[in-house]
Amino acid sequence: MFDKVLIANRGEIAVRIIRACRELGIETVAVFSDVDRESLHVRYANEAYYLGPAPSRDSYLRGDKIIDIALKSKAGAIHPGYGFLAERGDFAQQVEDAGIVFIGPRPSAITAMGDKAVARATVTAAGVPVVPGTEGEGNLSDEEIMQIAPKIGFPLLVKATAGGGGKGMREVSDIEELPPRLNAARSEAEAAFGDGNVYLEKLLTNARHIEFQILADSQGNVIHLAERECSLQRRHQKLLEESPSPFMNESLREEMGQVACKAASAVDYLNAGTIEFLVNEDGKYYFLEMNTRLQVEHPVTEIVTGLDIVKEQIRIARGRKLHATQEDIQLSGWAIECRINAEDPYNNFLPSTGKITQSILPTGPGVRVDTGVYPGFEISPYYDSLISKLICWGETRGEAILRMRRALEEYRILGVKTNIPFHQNIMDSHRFMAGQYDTRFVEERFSMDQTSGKQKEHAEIASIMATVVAHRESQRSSQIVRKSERDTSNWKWIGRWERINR
Amino acid sequence: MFDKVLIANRGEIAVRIIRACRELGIETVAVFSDVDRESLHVRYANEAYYLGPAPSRDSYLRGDKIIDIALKSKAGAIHPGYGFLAERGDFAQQVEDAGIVFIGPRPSAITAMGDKAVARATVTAAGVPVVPGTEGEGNLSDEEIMQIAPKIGFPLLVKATAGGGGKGMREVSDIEELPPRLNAARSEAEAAFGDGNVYLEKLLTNARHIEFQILADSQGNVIHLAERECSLQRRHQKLLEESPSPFMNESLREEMGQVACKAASAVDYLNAGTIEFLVNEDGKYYFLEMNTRLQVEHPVTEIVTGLDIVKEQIRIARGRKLHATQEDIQLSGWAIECRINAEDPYNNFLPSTGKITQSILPTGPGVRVDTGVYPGFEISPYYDSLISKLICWGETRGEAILRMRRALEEYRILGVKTNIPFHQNIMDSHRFMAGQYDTRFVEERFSMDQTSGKQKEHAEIASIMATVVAHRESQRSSQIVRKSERDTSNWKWIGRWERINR
Amino acid sequence: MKYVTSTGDESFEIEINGENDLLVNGQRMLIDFRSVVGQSVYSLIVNGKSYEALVQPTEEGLEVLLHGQLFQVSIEDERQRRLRQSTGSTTVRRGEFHLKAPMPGLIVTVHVREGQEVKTGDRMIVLESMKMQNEISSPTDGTVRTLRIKPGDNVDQNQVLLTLG
Amino acid sequence: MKYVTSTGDESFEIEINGENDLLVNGQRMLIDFRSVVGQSVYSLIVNGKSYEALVQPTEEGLEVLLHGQLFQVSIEDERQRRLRQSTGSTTVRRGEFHLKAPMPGLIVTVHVREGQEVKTGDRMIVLESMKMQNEISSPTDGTVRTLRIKPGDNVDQNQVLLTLG
Repeated sequence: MFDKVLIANRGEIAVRIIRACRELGIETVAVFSDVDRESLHVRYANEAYYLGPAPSRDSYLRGDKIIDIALKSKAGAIHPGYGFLAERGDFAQQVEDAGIVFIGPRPSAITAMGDKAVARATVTAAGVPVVPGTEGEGNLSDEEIMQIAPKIGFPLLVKATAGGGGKGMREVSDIEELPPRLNAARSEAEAAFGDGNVYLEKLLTNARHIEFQILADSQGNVIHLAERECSLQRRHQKLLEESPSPFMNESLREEMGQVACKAASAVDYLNAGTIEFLVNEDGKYYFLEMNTRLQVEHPVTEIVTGLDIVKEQIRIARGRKLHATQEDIQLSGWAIECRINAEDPYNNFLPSTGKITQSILPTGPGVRVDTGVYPGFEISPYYDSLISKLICWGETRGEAILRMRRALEEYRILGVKTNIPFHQNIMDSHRFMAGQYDTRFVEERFSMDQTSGKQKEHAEIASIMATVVAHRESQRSSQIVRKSERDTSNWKWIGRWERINR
Repeated sequence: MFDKVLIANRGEIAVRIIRACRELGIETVAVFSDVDRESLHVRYANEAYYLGPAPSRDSYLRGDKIIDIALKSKAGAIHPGYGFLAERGDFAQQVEDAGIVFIGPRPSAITAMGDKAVARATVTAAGVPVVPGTEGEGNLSDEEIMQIAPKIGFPLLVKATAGGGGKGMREVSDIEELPPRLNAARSEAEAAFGDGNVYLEKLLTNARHIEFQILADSQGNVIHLAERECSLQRRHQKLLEESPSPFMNESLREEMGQVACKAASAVDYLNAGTIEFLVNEDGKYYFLEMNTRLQVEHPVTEIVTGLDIVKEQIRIARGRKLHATQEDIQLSGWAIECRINAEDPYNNFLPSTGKITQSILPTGPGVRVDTGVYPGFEISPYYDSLISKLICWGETRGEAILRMRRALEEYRILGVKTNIPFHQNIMDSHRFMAGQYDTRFVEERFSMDQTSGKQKEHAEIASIMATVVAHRESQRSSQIVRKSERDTSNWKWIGRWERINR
Repeated sequence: MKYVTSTGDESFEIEINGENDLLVNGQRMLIDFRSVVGQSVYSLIVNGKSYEALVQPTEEGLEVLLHGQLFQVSIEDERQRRLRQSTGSTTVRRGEFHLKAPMPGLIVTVHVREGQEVKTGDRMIVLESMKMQNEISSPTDGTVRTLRIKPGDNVDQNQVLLTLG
Repeated sequence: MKYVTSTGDESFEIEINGENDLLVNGQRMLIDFRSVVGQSVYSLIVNGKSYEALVQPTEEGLEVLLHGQLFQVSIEDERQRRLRQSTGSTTVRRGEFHLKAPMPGLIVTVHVREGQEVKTGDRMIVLESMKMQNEISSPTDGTVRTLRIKPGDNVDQNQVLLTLG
């Protein structure tokens, strides 16, 4: 049985896994690229080894180097986190071949679920409903696709077979649009995954994205930890998750949970995984895909079930029996997670890079923060823009929302732009409060310019603060520069102030 | 019913109360002294008013000013927090006379429990066992005390009737010691509380300090939220608390819980309060005192019961019925709190003042931090040295300890000395891990110089790090100062480096 | 010193008479205003109300982030105002605008060509960074004067991508 | 540069040959060492092991706080060592020691008088601050030369309380 784990990842998830290992008394090995020497995962691990240059393909995707480091450092297991090598069946196989435990599913299950078309065919065979589309037909030509599309019906989605994170994905609203979108999807998929194969999927409108957390041990026990509501997305990127879902009821939960366990069993699943469904307004649900790894949003499930999913992963990988049965899983209260990204919600969610000069975390009752950054840390353009995950618990959904509101208001990150104001606006949205939202909510029915009763009062306060800042800065700079006259251009004056204050 | 609350306090507890109000949609009013304008409680509140100069007697103890501000700002209630005015029956009465709700017990209960002698007499009458001593006899002369002492037996404690926080308290091991100690206790009590009255109490050896959290509503319902173990003290100051107590069993909990409720009922108690007991090795317990306010260590109870005690306080003050019955209170897992103080555990726990230049909080699963400070905040000598409370939850006591260990290791506070290393040593102590400790443990059987297997390896690493730092600094300073020769005195050289780096 | 400060549809006359003494639209306000984290976080107490906001300079003026709302604030002092009124111009002349890369990355697509007229919000460039395709839109109406990049280029942060005139 | 570094009972010969290249008791070590929070927090990676510690100067040398253990480290370079060996002295001469107030507060008790001999750890002064009575002990053996305070005095941080010789 292993007592040292190499974490083949970076950022908040590497820190999360290191924490779980520490709390189990297991030694940890970090790996790092050129820009991550000072990252928290390197600082918190017992050992740390250099991987390569910043780009992922030269560092965190170098499975060969990572396996070498594991062997050299005598790590008995590798935890892949999410992203990077987490869903690469070939990597999992190489890890096993090197005599190292892969903390995740068997390579065969990763491969089966990794090919979207194979995954759909597999679960269909197991009797699990899937979104109508070209399931299991793989590698279709453009001609075949043009023929099949009208049978599925519009609107539909062209999706990359090897895809993920919205890449190689296009929406098509009628047959005219299909050829150019198909083309775009194929070339994006080719560029991103080296595989231009795509498939079609019916686009469900007013649908919710609901997923079930699965745990499976090596003794064949499979349980689910209920659902996560992930409909709050922008361009197929999740921004906020909650557990339970405001849409769910007990009987649907039980039914979908059983279906999720069945889907996992269909590929002889081991360790933690997630079955994603689309659910329409009538409660009809369709299998979307299986994520054969730890999810970003796992903390909301941890908080309402009381289980530590990463510790469970490690216990399972050590050959232990699940320490909870399905009957033991009881949901307590409500948890919401906001993904805090380095991006500007007022400017098309453009990513923001730079040094975090200050970070004051919200704390207190019911608040959890998972992060890999600290003041002085540089957000680089090489990896994703996730700064932290802010998770709030409440006895009720209402309490969780109110707590999230106060936590967002307390959170201060300086040096980069963040999407905290976006989440603040979501928490104030009446539709969100009522639980009335679907996967199109952010793009179609939400705006950052919502007017509230406080708007006018706040406009006055903002004006006063800006004016006093400008006044004091102009006085200070005139004292420093000893110019008899101020520049007449506002723009230049601000420019000068910026220079002075740099 | 009030919808605005004035918080007559500062620091972490003021922030804690503001958070509870926010999460209930209640407006908050902060008050602040000269040195607290930039404190978190001022920043987080909706309104903030200046009280006076830094010393407590000119600011946070100015009940008259605080009531004026409450009236002016139309706050319908005052929450006193702990310390300052929290246990002053006269203040609570003045608040009520001004037509403002006091979020706490009735003035009569505060007064009854505030006089230690009256408190002991009251609970004795209700059939609750008290530590043998001069209960209820009040205002004894030195002669009377000299006569009674041998009947109680040595060792014993001389305690100030109006006391708290270890002031006006002296241990006496035989009759010879009594006169000088009595004298010292009286003069300290006179200086601290303006009341030189003292009483005697038997000193229980190998005793644990265990307290029960009480909630009582205005409809006469009284429940307890189980116990907190508070034996880890230094000079009668609590340093670490846990819930449940490793010493407790279910039947003793039930019995002591009922006794605690009875003690509270004896003074017609309202709102949150705590009954403190001493428990000896045989499980015999004695009433020590009642704290008629929120305790510093309330979070451990919140975490294992799932109740938000501050919100409960506010609900009770609004006239609501308790929203849990005794049967609803189920303990889940284990919680430990470490008080992080600005004091030097390597130098007699001497308080440390100064600006906090950096603060990197431990986060992640099962970790809660309650604090009132942030980077840039100045720890002043005017108030207590509590920087924050670090609370960890685990499914078991073992998991909570392991989590606390990793959280303490992650915590970075720069600019002042802290007692984090003390807590790290406690977490590594075999006696603590085994739950074998009493109120004398820290003073009598614990040392900061414990040797561990890692000691030798760490000595080498520490030497390497220090040498490289010194080498680089000496190179850097020789470049800057361009001196051909280094000073021969190590001390001066470090002094120069300090000046350069200031 | 007198200022006219506007944000959105709102406009305020703000007169500053000493550190803490203001006239806002003729009404006197005593303020307690300071930077609290030593950077761009400011705390304001006025009439007992406590506010905290991020105040930062932009190329247009100042932006204030207050309770999750972003206010673009422009400020004119008396002298600037007289100048503008006497010359009769209603907007400040802007001259050329250099569109800079907000972060390092790879140019994926360029939607505009030199000489093309663009309106505020028009898509101009797709920049790949942080595993995302990021659309950069025109911040203003104008004409593309110089185009300094092409698809496939790697750009540094703040590198000028094109110039609008 | 060669150093002899000691902490507690342990002593190490450390030779620094360039930024990252050490000989520790004759054994070569390649290190990756840097300050990580821009202050006194340092991260060391050596032979793959990752350590983080607080390293701060004291009046005696340096102190290192590593995994909850505090190490008082004293460092001598070759030149200092030769000097010490040639003069035959085994301890560095200390001269006078000024005991300073670690924080502002009120002097409650003074346990010593001028001319009195004290040993390390002897109680000297009780200073009230932060609601606590704080005992200040002698950091060294010596004689009280000058006593600069009396009970009832308010003192500032770093104010000299007495001088030991």
